[in-house]
Amino acid sequence: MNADAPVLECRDVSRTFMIGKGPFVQKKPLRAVQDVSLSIERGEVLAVVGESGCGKTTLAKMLLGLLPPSGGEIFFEGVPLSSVDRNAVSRRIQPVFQDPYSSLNPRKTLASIISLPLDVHKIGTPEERKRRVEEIMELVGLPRRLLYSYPSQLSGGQRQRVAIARALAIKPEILVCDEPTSALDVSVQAQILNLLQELREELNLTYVFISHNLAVVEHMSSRVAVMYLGRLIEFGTAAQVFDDPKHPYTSALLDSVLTPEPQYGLPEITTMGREFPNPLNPPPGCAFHPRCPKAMDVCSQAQPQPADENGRLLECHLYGEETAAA
Amino acid sequence: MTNDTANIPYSDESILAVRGMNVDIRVPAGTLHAVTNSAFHVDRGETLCIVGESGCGKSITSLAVMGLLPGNATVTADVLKFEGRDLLSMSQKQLSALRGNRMGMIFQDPMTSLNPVYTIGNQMQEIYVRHGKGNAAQAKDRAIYLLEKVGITAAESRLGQYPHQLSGGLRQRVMIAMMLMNDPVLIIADEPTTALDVTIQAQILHLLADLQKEFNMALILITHDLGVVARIADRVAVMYAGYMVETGSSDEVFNAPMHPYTQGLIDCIPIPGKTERGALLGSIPGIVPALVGDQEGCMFRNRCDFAQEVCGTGIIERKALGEQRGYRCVIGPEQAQANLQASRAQAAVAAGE
Amino acid sequence: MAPQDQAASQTANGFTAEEFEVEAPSPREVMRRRAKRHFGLIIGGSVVSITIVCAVFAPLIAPFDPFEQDLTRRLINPVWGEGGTWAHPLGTDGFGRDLLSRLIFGARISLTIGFFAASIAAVVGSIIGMIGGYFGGRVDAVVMYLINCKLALPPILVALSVVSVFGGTIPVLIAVLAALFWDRYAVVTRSVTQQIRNQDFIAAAQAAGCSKSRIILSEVLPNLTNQIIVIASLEMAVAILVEAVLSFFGLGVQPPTPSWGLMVSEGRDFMFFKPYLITIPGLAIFILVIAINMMGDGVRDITAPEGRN
Amino acid sequence: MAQFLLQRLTISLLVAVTVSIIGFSLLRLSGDLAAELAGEDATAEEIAQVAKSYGLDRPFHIQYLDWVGKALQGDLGRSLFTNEPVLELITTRLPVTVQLATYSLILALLVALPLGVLAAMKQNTWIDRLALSIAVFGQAIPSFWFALLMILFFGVILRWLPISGTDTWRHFIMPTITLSTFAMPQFMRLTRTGMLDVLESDFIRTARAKGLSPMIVLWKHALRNAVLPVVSLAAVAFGFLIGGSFIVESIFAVNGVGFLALESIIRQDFPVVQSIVVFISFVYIVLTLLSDLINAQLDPRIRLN
Repeated sequence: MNADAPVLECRDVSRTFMIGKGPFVQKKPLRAVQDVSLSIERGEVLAVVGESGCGKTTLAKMLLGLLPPSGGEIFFEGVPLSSVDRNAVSRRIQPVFQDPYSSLNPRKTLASIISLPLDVHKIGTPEERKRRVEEIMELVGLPRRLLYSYPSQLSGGQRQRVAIARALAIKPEILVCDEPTSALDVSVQAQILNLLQELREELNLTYVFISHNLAVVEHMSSRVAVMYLGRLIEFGTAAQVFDDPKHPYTSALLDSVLTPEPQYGLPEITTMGREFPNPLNPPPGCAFHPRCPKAMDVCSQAQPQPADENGRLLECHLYGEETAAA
Repeated sequence: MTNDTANIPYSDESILAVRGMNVDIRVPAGTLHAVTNSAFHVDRGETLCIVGESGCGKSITSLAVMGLLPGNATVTADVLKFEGRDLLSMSQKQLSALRGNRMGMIFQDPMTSLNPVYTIGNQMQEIYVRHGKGNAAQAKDRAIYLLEKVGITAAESRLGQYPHQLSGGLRQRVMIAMMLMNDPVLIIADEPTTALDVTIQAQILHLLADLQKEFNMALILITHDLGVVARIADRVAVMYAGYMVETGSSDEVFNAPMHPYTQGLIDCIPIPGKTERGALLGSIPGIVPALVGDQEGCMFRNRCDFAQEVCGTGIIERKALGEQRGYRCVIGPEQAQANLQASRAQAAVAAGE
Repeated sequence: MAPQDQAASQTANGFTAEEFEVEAPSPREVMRRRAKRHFGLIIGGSVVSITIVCAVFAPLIAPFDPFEQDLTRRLINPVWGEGGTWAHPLGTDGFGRDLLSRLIFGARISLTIGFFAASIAAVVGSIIGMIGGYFGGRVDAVVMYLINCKLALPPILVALSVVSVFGGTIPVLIAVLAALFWDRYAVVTRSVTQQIRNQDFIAAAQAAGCSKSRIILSEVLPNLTNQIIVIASLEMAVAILVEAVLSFFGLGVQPPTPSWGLMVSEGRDFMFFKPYLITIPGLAIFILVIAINMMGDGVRDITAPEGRN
Repeated sequence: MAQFLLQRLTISLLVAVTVSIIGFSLLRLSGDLAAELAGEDATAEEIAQVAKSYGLDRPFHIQYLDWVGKALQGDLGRSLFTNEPVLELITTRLPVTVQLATYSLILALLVALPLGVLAAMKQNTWIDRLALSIAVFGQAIPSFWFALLMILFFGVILRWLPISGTDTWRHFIMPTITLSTFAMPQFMRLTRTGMLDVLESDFIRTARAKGLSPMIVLWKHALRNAVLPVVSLAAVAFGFLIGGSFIVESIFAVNGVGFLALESIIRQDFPVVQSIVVFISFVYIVLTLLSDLINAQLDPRIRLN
């Protein structure tokens, strides 16, 4: 393994699903993720944002090795993920899911939920595993007394702590957090976000943080990848993206964040009024053009190519060679 | 129970006035006090937001007003008046003549709130004809007019479509248009944008605000999202564990919150440009208490940084600060503001480290 | 590491012990509490337990040999009828055999056939259903096709035909009934597995490196056991009924074995003047089947997530 | 919709072929057919001759195709017992079975639908408990025993009803009641749970928030969604009723297909048995196809996707 390589890297990763049931229905391709290239450096928090249906959860599944890409390749420390043993991947990359109700098996005790990864990889003796479970429970703020409780006895926030404990049990390096707080109440969301921040510093973790909540993303992330209809349309540091959004979609997303500041009132979002397009039948050219306030003729004709704009990646006809040439 | 909400003034013009409302629900384990001593009112052209976390009783409050609670719930109130008429003394028949007619309600999940086996047109016409506003043809014209109003293109062809053929955002627009069919004076929207994407959320809220102005309605918006509340509300009521712990105008509540719960809740939310990136957020420890059984003292005391011995006994009186401004806590207003400044300063220091 | 640990957990939550108190009872505790208040479960369970005891200890309990004919003691009325005697509390049949003893031994047939048929069907049906539900796609299409074929065949007619060919021995009856009743397990386990399959805890198990068989056995199956038990009890009742039907038509258990269905059939010749010969064994089937049904409904109620009681 | 139809048709065809193969093998399971045809004291030579003349010496699949070919032309073979054409045997006895099954289905639905709806609306009251008790009762009672008890009570003790035959409508009362107790509990339970689910759904809350009268909420908005699964079951149940009618037919001496099936099984008259089994399976397959179509008609989510 190459120590200098990014800990995770996607090169032109695509994933297409064929939609349609039965032998007589013509299947349509759903391009959930298209040509996504991004890298994740050790110790950073990479956020992936976008509306529902933009492909962020599919990307997460591919990063976890649960879903093979249908095009391109994911590299883990410079080695193709497809060549790495499934078990080796699972020891180093672990997930935290959105819904703490569906992510814990209702028929199992916390002890057996948290120790599942240890059991699968046969790490340590049963006593050592139990000790590890207790240790990790304390780390995420769960009292030892709950060891033999069931998920149904816990609140949403407590369950999410269990999910985090399970992910951390085998000491992974990367956590892929897919909307880890969107099912939680605001006060509990803050508890979990703080816990994630502290664990990252303490255990030197790398996060892939997927969310639709831009306020949370801005708070948590060091770099941000914005996705729209399967494509990566803007990718840069949090400062670049949030302080000076370039892509019209990123601006629109930032405009629609509602913070508890009564002086601002409701944002005017005019062209975004169009509905999110059907992913089975995406618009031609740039998929965002029907909703884009700055759409030009070229936008409906040609797919913009990714361009480097002062160290950030942008996929928009407003930037890159075309405009540079004009 | 002594009632300290009876003296909060409201005008005779108020569309909806509620004072001292309790909702108790019989559950196997006992009685669940879902709403206790609740008081609010809303006038024409005014937006009241009821905000709180899950299980705080905000949805129960709205269902109680609509008369849509299940049979195991009991509503009592000193005042529960809609357009000056007492709702509690009305029969189910009289109530259902008001519902969908003078008051409309919009629900959280547009995917399941429309009947899947009937067309949009059928469901929109039905509410019009049922309340005797006209015949089917007139209902159709009105439906087309309203669908256009809520920003739906090709309105006439939409009437023949079924709910599953529309996206979530469109369905919520249909729902809004449907509830406007009979020119209601009050719209209650229960988490109308929670199930939608952020960009769609902003549009729907805009639409609601615009329509409210145009039709001069009263709007009660129920949500857990403080961002939504801050941007759309005229007045705010913060609920916790069945109690309205703080009320006031949007500016008052967000700029000078008094109740430790409100203060904590606002500090939980990262604000781009204000909250330092990567710093720890303010947080409220612990979880919401169970509401089954007898209650005493402040329901928030177990999670409160400023809890004292007096918080555990008796009824916590509402402190009135103005005509509509008030909060339910033993801490006085000066001390409350001082506490807020101190905890924010402390957070700033922690972030600076 | 240790001091850091402590600091972290303090700032992370700052919880006092009291806030993490688990007030909710564990699922098992909830089940136990509901079971204690569930009238149907208690009654049904008691009747089934008594029947099991009768079946197991039949030779000790039964006053007479169920096969012993005594033509001098034919058609004695039950104790409440004319000429009834405590020697034969339920009377005797056309061959002078003690009805009570035959009833007690007959419980063995009903329970054995019902239990084994339902259990074998449960194993086969659940495996088929879980495989279809978990793997989906073509595998599921095959499973659905199998279920459809099974549903299209008229069950009791096929059972009658097969039994008439192979003869009414107990192993044949069990095999035939199991082959006829696996489909309901398959339908239910398939649809529940489909739901479970999309839950995040399955994805978490995959991400932890679990193999497919481990996921099915240790993540999916525990969520199905309650449903399988409920169906099994209902199917056991159905199997007992079908066995009675087969025996009634002379195609099930062969005489002189004491099967309840066969006893009704034998009593049919005398039913107009000795109605007890059909009412008593029929009632035995009816009560046992009702009790098993009540027990099954009870298990469903006490294990239902929200609790219907 | 056309795709949906095509898909269902293909599955039905596949199932039909499989079922016919199973039905055909039933005949072969019964032992050496040639020996049986040739008579009890036939020599091996005679048996071989019979086998040859009936084509029984050919490979299994050829025999099957031959059988299918003939069946498609209406030739289902002859009864081993009476030597009558099987098709004729079935068609002359079918009407009375269909009549009985139809009456029973109607009776079961008439009792189960209102009871199920009522039980769901009055959940956990005495009506609900009564409905559930009736369902448990119907599920648990052995139908042959129930039939005998009715004969004993209404036919012999009270002498209200004739105990056998099909001459008048009064002859159908007891058979219909017996047969419908078999189907009723399923309808009742399905209506009840369907109704309970629907009554808790968001769109019912919407309908109430629109101020619609309880009757419209129930009849227009709830019932149509709740009966969708009942429609499927009704088709399936009709097939089951025809297949299960032999118990009732044999006890009440109703000379229908079920009785014929039972007689033939007992006489080991397998050409007849096999034809009836395959016939009833086909009825079932056609009915499920029909119920899918009705469901698609009632539910736009199926029709328009």
